[in-house]
Amino acid sequence: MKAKVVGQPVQRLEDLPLVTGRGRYAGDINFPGQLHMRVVRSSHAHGRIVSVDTSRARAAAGVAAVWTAADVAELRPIGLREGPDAQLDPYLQPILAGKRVRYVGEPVAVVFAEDPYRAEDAAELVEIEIEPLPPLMSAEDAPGEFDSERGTEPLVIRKGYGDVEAAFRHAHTVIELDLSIGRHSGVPMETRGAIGRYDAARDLLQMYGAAKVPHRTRDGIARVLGRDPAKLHLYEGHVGGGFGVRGEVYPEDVLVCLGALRLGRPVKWIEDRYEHLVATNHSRQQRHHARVAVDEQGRILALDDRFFHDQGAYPRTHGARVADLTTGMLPGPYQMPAYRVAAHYRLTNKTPAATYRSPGRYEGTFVRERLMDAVAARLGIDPVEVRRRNLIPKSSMPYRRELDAIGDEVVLDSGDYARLLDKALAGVGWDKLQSDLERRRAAGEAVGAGVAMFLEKSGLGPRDGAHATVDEEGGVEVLTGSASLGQGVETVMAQICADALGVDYRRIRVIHGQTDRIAKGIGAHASRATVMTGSAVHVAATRLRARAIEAAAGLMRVPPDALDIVDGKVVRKDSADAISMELADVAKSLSAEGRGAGLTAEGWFETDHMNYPYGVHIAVVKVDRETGGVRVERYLAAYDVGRAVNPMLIEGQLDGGLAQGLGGALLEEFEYDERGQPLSVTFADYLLPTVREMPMADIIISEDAPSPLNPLGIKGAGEGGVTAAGAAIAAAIDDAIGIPGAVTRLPVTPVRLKAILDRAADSASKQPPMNADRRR
Amino acid sequence: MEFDDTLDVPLPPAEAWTLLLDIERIATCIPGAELTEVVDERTYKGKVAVRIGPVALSLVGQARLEEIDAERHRVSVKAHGSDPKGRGSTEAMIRFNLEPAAGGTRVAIHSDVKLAGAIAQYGRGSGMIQSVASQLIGQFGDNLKARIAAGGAGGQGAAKPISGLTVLGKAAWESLGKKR
Amino acid sequence: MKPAPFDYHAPKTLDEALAMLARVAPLEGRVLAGGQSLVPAMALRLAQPAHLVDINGVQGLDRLERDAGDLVIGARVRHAAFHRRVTDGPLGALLAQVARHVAHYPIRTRGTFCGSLANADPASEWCVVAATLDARMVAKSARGTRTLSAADFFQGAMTTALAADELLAEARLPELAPDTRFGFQEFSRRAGDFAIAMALATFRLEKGVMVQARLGVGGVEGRPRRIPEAESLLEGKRPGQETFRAAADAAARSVAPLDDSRYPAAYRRDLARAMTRRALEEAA
Amino acid sequence: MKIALKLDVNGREHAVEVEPRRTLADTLREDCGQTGTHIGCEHGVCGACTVLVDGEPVRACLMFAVQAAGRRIRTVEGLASREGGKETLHPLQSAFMEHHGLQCGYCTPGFLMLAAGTLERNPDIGDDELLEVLSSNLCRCTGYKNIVKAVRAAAARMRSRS
Repeated sequence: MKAKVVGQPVQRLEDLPLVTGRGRYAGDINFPGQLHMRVVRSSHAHGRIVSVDTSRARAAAGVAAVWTAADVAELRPIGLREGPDAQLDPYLQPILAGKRVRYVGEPVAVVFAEDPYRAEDAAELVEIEIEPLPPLMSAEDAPGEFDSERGTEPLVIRKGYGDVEAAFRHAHTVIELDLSIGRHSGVPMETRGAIGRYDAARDLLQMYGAAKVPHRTRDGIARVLGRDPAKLHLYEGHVGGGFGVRGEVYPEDVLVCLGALRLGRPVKWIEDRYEHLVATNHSRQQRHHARVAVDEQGRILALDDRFFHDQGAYPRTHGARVADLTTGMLPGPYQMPAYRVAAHYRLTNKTPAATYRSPGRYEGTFVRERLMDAVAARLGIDPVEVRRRNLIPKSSMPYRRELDAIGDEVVLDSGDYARLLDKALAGVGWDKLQSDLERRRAAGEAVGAGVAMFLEKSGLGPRDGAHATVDEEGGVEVLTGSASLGQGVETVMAQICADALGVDYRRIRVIHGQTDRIAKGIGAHASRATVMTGSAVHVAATRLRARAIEAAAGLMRVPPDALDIVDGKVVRKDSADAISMELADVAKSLSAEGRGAGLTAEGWFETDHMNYPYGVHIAVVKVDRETGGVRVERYLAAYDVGRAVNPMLIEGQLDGGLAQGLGGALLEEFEYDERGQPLSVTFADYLLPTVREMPMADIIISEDAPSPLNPLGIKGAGEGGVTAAGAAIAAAIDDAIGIPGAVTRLPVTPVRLKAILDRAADSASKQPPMNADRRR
Repeated sequence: MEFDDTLDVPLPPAEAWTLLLDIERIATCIPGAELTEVVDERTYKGKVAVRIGPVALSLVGQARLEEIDAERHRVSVKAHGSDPKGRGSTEAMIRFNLEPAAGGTRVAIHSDVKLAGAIAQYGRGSGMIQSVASQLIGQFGDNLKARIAAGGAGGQGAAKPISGLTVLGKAAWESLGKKR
Repeated sequence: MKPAPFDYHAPKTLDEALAMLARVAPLEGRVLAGGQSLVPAMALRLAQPAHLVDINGVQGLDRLERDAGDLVIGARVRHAAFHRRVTDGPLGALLAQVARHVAHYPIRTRGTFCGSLANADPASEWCVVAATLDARMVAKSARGTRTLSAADFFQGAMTTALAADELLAEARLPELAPDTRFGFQEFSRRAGDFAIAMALATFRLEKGVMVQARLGVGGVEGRPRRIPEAESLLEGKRPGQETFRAAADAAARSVAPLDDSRYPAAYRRDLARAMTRRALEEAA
Repeated sequence: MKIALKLDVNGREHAVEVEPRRTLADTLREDCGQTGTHIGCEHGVCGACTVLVDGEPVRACLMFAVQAAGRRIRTVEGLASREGGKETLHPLQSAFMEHHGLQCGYCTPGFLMLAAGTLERNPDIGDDELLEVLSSNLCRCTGYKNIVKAVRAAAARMRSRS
């Protein structure tokens, strides 16, 4: 047998074009005669559209067309990805706003011109008169009016199990917290882009710039246009990062398609950074009122949470998925005898929100782990010990919760949570770390450490398929319905195929994101690609191997079980140097005999449950008491992925996720003024971490608990770097300033932290109010 | 955003009041302002040019005298304007309150300015906009004094954008200081 | 995010430049130097000048030399020029240290020292240097030449005494005595971000006490300035924690900070105190 | 009104006609066909459009094409050396591949040119100064760790060569 590449940190197949400037991103795609589209957006957060005057814009140089809502009246709004939803459909965003605007950045008109500069010139000439209405800027405020018939709370998600009331009645201690997670988002370095093109000869509509879920997006756009999906093809080129926000259906995707259809010329739209920050999905913002009941040992008896999910102005393609995932994943890796949650899904006059890497878990983990730290502080138990006492033991796996997440019953497939906690603590040298910090605090430094544990989910079913084919030159093509957002899908699929088939992974071409090549595909989201598509590739490649050996056995006149495939050659197991046959020749002979489709095989993988990777984050921070500044000195992320196909890529996923998690914990926030004007519309105001804000993190990739749900034991690795960053940083800051429970809101900006420190200083300087009362 | 400024007018309240309500004359004292049309005795159309560094805005719109309380020498002006180049719009409610003071009248000015569009969204802007607005008011006061001193001769600074050219920095910073 | 149209002028001599500026100034004409602040404002279409007079090709504006006790910095001298010490002695060292805080390397290779002064952003490091060291600004126009003190030059947030037809041709920084000590401290959210507060302190020691003490604060108010209330507490005193704290408190008391939702006045005041004390400690 | 000018991009002359307002970034991509230079923010913060002008890294979105006439412009397409049909990668390019210094690859050309402009000038750059330089550009995928590793490795290789 040849050394396996699955499990090896092999170099990526993707890289060469990307380091030599040969990438083909949406912005790099051009067609002769193309028009450039510019969207005219609302500058008011809430208001009635009085008039939209496009006459000056239409008269401007190089302008082909200007449309308003009236011109696209026949279009249906963009529907939810999972299909019609009686509760949310009445709230869907129109392609162009006609009567009301509900957030700054909402598309009101669209200009088509000869070049992007002229398009922007003309867009400035569109005069929109809006009668402002009072904006609703907080999901916690009493719901307001969405329209004359509807309020701004489309739904409340309620879940739970066990006798919560009894648990709280008999609790030794009850702890209640008010916690907020800020509004931030994926913000990939490449903004969105879409190029629509109509091939009248074949009545074929094409859109370039697809990402994430091209097949779903095709169906979504087809529904809006009332077009047969078979006559709409989407093409994914290189994609400059997605993180959940890119690749969903947005009004602009529909508009380039409609433009190409109506104007008979290709239409190109490239989002600019201002647009990206006000028009592409936001995420995360929630406010939780959470209570936990515990016994004297700090064991959780019940968790009761009521939270407000700030959805922004409209539901987007995910509907209520983020709020739902929050409710389904909140209990995390802990035993929780009773649980009750109510998620108030509310609309506000902000940019609409949807999924961002680790949706619902980043939020929920912050809430749950803040509660654990509070329990530890209240009962005077070590925070690590409190967690240990509540962890679900390995012996209870698989562990069923009377709960569902996005419609999938929560059954934790495998895990040894306590063991990973030990690995993480050993990884940072926890005991020595504690004594070092103690010494430094004694010397006046505000330094501290925090631990947070979390549960992730991946491999959402139900099924995915792949084709593997050996061509007559011996090249192997793996055809998938997956998508690449830069995470290394091609390399990972090639590795899996290489081992199953017996060829060098570098000879394998992986196709993804082309809706005209394969009928179905789940794309790449929710850490599904490696689990679902990877398993399908494994099945297809295994079948392909069997077919090749069977065919070769006939040709070589040896029994199949005497044969093996090594480095693309069919060889005899007993004497590898004896007669052998190139896969290319097997392929040739098959097609010569005209047998079937040549040397090819199809593989499908189905699963009825998600699987659950899990992790531990440990943060060490230093606080500047005078400025409220926070420096992350050290960070460790430990993650159990069941089986690591390419450890180098997984470490990269965790490092990258961590940067986003720390961004949301310390820097990134979409701010608004009281009128609903966004204040984070440039990269000077929306603060992404630079190398200077990032610690050189330690990563532990663990393979203790392979998933029993797929042949390779894989769990998705895309999100574990993000999930607990907010929670770990909050705990570390509390520890550094010596104020348990100080951090209740993310991000922890210098101004907010300084305010916390000042309040503490004040109350310390004042006499305790008790005495004051007695004197009266 | 809301902020307060004061300016001193070397006239007794009664006279200051009459002057203040003589919009066509007052307008010439507003830095960068130009009166383009008198709609009625309470409504006026015009434009104001404002510069913040490289950003030269011209806000076109109208101002209306909302409440005029001749007894207590109070007047409130409601104004709205927008930049023809689409960089934003503003709604403002400005209350003037005249009270006798040493050397004449002290005019307390309370401004409630609401901005929309690009000018409102520049994250670092609001602090700077407030300081420039106060510079405006400081300069308005100086123009007013100059005009009174000149016995009602044409005011300076009319239809000239506030900028490094025309702001008397010191006065502006005093008025900024008075805010706290 | 594409700039609005403008007419482009690239004069080769100073006289051509000033003549051109005189012509286009009334028509919303502006000087284009490094463009690292102007061009972003144009990309966002906040700034829409009708004419740009590009001075990058104008001879003689790249002067960077000592002249009559001053360091003369011409309008074309880039931030990056100060990475290396441009004069031996404390001034060169001070400028080299401050330069590392000015945005980022690829910005410093284009942006100019004089451009920062003319833009007068409250967060500009060079503006604090100019204000603290009492730089003199040489403004030229077709009408003639005038020299302005920093105190007169900086008038408010992004507001200077420069007329629209004037070019800041050069800035003159007085050389510092060889034994001058200095400290510069700044607080910003990320590496290279706009400073929320900065302090620059310089003094000499004579018989163990501080003399010619200067303290400048930037980012806090609309414009950078020296804080006499703090300087007077340093002059003639021995350097030490107590003195530095007193000076820092005085600085915090005497500033009238910018106030916005993101960084309230009280916070900027606290930062002014912290940066002042740290700058003094660094200098000592 | 368009202006005719000649741009020297990676040693090749490109004759273009552009409006004065056209940025160097757009001109390189749309008029010279060099799409390796990416546009990430167009206001000078992200650094995806970083190119070398006369050897110095600059933001191509903050320079107008008319200002680049007669200057030597180097983009990611010119980073590898070519002899005959053979392409030899720049040490930075190989190092980014070996150390997984890229994921989506969108910020990569900017980082490569930033680092090239810095290391070719000063391969002995101190680590703190190197981090300061690298903080000029934004990456959203890697968390920077592997970019730093790659640039350090390339620096070592370039030192040993020079």
